[in-house]
Amino acid sequence: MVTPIFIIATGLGLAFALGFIPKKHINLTGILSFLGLAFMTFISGQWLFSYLGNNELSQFIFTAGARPPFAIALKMGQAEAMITLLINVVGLLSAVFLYDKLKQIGRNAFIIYLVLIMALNVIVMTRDLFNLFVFLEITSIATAGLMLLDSNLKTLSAGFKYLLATSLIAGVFLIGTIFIYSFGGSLFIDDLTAIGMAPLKAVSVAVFLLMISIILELKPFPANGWGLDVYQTANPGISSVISGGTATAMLFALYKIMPLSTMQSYDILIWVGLITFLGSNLMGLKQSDARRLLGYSSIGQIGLMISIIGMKPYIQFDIQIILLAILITHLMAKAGFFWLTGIVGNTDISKWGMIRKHPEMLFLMGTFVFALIGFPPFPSFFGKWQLIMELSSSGHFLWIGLILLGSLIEAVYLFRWLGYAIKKETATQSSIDIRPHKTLPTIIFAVFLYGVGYLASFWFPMGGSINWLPLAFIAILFALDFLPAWIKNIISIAGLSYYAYQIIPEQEGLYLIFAFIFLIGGILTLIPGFTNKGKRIGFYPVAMMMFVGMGMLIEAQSMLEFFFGWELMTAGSYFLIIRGHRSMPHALSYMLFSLGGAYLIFAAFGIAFAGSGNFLMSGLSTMGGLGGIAYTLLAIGFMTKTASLGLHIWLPGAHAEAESDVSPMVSAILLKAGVLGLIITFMAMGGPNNEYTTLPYVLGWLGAITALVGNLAAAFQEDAKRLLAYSSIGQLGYILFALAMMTHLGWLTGIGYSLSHFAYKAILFMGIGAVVLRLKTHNMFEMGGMIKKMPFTFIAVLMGIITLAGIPPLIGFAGKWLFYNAIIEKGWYFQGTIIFFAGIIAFLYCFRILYAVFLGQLKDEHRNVKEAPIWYLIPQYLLLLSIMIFSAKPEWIFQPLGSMLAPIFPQGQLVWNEGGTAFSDIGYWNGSWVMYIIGIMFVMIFAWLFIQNRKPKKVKQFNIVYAGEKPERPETTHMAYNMYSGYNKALGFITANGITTFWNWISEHVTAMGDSLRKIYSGNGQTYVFHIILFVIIVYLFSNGGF
Amino acid sequence: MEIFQLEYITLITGGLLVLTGLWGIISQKNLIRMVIGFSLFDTGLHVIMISIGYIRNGTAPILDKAVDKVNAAGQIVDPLPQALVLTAIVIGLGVTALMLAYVVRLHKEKGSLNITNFKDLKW
Amino acid sequence: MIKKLIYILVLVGAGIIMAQLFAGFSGSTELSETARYYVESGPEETGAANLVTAVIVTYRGLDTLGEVTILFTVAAIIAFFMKTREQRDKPKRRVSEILTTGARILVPGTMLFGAYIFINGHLSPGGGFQGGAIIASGFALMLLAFPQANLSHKTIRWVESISGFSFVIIGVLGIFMAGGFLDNSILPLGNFGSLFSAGAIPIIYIFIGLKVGAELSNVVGHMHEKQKEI
Amino acid sequence: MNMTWIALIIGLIMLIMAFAAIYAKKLAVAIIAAGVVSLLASILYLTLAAPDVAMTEAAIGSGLSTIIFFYAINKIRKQSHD
Repeated sequence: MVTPIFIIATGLGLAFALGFIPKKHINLTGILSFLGLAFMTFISGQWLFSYLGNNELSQFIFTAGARPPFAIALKMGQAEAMITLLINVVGLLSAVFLYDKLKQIGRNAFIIYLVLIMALNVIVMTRDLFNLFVFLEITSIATAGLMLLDSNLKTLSAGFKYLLATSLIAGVFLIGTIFIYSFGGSLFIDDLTAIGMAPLKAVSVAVFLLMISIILELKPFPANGWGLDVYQTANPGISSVISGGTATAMLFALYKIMPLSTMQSYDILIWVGLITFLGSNLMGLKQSDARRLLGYSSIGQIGLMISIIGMKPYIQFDIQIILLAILITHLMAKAGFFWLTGIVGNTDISKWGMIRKHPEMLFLMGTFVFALIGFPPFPSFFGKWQLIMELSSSGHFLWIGLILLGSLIEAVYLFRWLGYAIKKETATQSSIDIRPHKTLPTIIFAVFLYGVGYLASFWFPMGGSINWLPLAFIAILFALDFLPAWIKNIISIAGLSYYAYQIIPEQEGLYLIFAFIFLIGGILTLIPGFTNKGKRIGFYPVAMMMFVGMGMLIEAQSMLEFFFGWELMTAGSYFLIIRGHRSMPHALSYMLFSLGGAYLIFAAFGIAFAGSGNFLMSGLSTMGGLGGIAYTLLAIGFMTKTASLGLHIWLPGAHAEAESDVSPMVSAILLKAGVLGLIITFMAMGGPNNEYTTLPYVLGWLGAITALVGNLAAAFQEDAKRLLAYSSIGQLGYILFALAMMTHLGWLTGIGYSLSHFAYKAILFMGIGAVVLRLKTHNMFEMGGMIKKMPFTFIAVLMGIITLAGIPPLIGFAGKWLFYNAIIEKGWYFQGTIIFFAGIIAFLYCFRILYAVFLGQLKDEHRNVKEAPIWYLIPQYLLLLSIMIFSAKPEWIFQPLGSMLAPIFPQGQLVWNEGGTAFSDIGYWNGSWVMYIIGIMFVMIFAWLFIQNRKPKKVKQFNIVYAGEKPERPETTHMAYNMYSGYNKALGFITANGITTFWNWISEHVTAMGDSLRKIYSGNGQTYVFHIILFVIIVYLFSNGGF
Repeated sequence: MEIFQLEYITLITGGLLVLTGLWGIISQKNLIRMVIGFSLFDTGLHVIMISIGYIRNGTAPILDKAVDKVNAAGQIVDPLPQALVLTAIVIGLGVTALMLAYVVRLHKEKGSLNITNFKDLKW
Repeated sequence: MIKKLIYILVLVGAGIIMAQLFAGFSGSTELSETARYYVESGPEETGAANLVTAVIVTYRGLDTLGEVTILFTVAAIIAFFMKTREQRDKPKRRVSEILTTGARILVPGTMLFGAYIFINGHLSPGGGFQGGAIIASGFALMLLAFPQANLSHKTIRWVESISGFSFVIIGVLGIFMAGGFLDNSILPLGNFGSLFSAGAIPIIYIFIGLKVGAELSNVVGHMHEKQKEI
Repeated sequence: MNMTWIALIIGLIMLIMAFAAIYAKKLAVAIIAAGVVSLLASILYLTLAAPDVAMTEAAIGSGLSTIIFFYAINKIRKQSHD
């Protein structure tokens, strides 16, 4: 084993020795520096390896042949080995990234760089307070030097502010150190903790000064203006070292000195950390400079980690592991992100659209964004999971709330940025620097993130049970993205089929239904993808991500797996949605609502863990005293996915603007994940007669109103896909309402609706999607007469509409019949009236879409339109077939469903006789007979109409009868334009965008708050120094409750 | 406890120097004066440190004829803070020199020594 | 004005915190455990009569190494600023005869004095830093007297590198030949109180002296040369 | 007792000099005042039985540091003339 002293000896010896090499041999200098950094990395690596293998005890390394406290001692334990390894890896890779820059500046640059990395290692290893001070100073001086790699006014003034601030902070540390020595007689940290200093006021002040100065080095909000300037102006390679290396070392130093202090000081850390996390992210909202934004994000994340250190006394789980998971993610993602800003070369985030030309760079960026937010499969996901669970068990819900809120705010700006990169048009010429030494480090960290994520799952309870196979499949799909679309489509369908084959047979009960919707539905909706020519870069991996995520919801035994799947699904669907034309804002709002919802679910899981003490899904039914809150959180969380009123504003845009074959995926299938969640929630609440009666009652009303408003809004749309999207809101309102009744019939209806909505919404979106594909417009007034051009599509859509509207004989009618039975049985008459009214309105839009798209006159420019591609028709007709079968034989579906529900709701079941007639308490109904009778009636009426109208009068294209009214704009001549203006006048106020306005108001005010907060960063270095002093005093006052 | 002792006097002097230095840093607009403030702050710190290591009526921690090895422990002052201050002084010089170099360069870029003129980075 | 008042209030706050710290300090009358160890075992372990030297060079050698590194880094950074230096021809500044003559006599003397101080660092007050600083002052004096003096960066750099590198190597030798990194007993401790004693301390101090001298001269030199920059 | 009085007087002068260093009209005066503070500090160190530190402070704090300050303001003066 190489003793860790050689990290210092190598770093310094080499730095000194580089002076021997003549200037012209700069490459030799560079190579030697790399070798040195690599050797340092190797030393920490081998120590880590030895600890992992043998569980050895931490080793102290004595210098000068004397034992501490008389001589300086270093410590190399498992934690130290890990942290130094991380620092050295960042150092090494950043050196690769900076290679051309360092070379250009020359030998001195390499020297200073080596010194910096060496000093960070010592900060981690040393156990001596004064030694810590010396190396803090080295760090700040070396950093101030490396600021000058790009020498201009900005870096100069940032470097000066940095130097001034850190020197002052080091001074504070020094005062603390010398007084500690005075009181404790030693500078050796372990000694000081062991002997325990006298509980004097002065002692606590001295410890406070030590602690606060390390906190200040970590740039707490708001005393961090100097730090932000450095992040913004330093060369990205240096910023990544500061964010990844320096911050890591300082965090470790904080962790190291905390045992000196009292319990009270831990609370200081928590609050300073949380305020930094929130404040920093808030200020990021309005930021448009990429690097400064990353600076805000960095400071925020570090704040979070500070607070986690402070939470140590409240957490039973090993805090080091939680910290490590979050730290590794932050370090790699942030370093990688900073490098990426160096690669892209434009620091205005709205100009990042240029990155699109290099999908692999986009992939890296996506990886970093998702890792920073804490999505699976990255380590921070597991870290945050465990953290929230632990905090919940100890009852610290306020902290949970703040952490989740901060994460959500961070998500706002990171996803906005990602959205710009994926979608925003930019006029700026691409100036992306993809030389290998720039991209290689970035790629390495992105890959590491996935790898460490896999490893990290085993550090946490239940993490090991995650099924990684599907994720490996997604990874392979990413790797195969260069293949043509049809090959990938086959692979995807095959993979999904295999997955379905694996899980579906194992399911029973309601899970089986949803497994079927998610996976078989996934396969069906993938089929239209065969129409795509070319490569369709990035589509298949993310589509698979969504389906796999949903599969995991089904598979999940533990809440961790469920949440893992939920987040995976959210990530995948986000990427699917943002692919659409003009989808940028909708995808963002989708993501934010989803994340907000996910965090509510997360918090509820925390409560469940606190109540039940285990991670299993069954824990949801033993919530403890906070059940009411937890179930409400769960319900709201899941309703963000089902787009209930108030939480629906993301849906119309997201579904309508998505690609033709994506809309059915996100509408027919994805929404059902929310329904599954609601079902799980209601089941956990304990079946029909549970103690939480208010929640279902409120949800019932909400469902009814959602149905009304959704349907009404659908009727007023000009955009065909938007119409369907609003109709989804309405339909999901029915489902919510039905489930909320908490009766057998209600659930039968709700689940039946889920199935039928899956089928007909898939048909409708595929049908209308095919029309949109052919006509290249969404506007119904630009369509018409498609019945002639696309008859097969028309038939499918017609059937879909009939099912939707609940017109006999198709299964939709069965749904209606059940529905009214259930309502009457439950006695929710007012709500029932609303539902009934909503049902009538549904006819309006059903007619509108059918009429405007397929009937009426064919437009001139559409003469050459062809029938929908066969790949669109196949799944539609498959679904249609199933609708037909179940319409004819509803008992085939409702009977087994009923028996599935029987254990939960034993009362009020339907009774089926031999002939397939269902009896409820109120009436009876036979699906087959309805089918026959309606069939006969249809044939008769059709025949009669056919005979009557053998000679219909053809109307010329522009022969419009407008009674003297002159059309102002061309589209007003179309019958379908503003079709229900009369109704709109009467009822439009219901659909007025009050809710959108409300959310806009919130976002505006939060942003404005962040904007006014950041005004404290006046740019004046002197003010920043003043902030530092003030910060010390204020924190002191708070921690002491006065002087 | 009597306040009128050598180490108290120097300790308080050091403390006041630290505050004076801080005052200089936050109240003076001139960059050079800010650096002067910093160096006062530093000097104050060093005075504090040495005061802490002082043992009443002690002699310098050097063993010679007057102070022999055997009785040294009762006679000399604490060598450790002195060693620390030696290090700290040199570090302080390094930082001061670096700050001055920065100031010179900043002045070259903008032709001004007023810190309020260097507000290019904000928010 | 209000701003000034706030500043004063904040400083008063800082003062109160500091006063609370001071209040806990009750003038020490005896050595701490650590210091006692230095006094009792220092002479035996290191052989240095000057305990401050013993602490600096041996027990807290890592700090000293760090400190030397700081100066080294600062010198390197200040050299950064010099990147834009171009011409060296400037109109001669008139330097008085007295100054040049004085310098001719003083400079070598100062340098020697500096060297004397760091060589005797383990015996008497003073050592590498003080000696180095004195050498650098001599150097500054020389620059004052002979502004055109073409100081050889190369020489300085070599001195800097060799002494720094040797420092590290001696430290590493300590791992193999004695009790640990920077242990001075790799050489015989010698006769307590004599010039050739205290193991590697005099050697290390010489290197420190040379290094500090070179680094400070480098800083001074760079700051000086910058005058010629524009 | 003697030493204490000396220290008190030196301390007072140091503080006055420190204020002079901050408020002196001319930068050069300010720098010299700061140098004097250092020099006085080194005397304090001597009274506190710290000859090593005193030497260092004299050589570095009041010596080299002042020289560097002067170089810096010289340089700045040159810059403003151009």
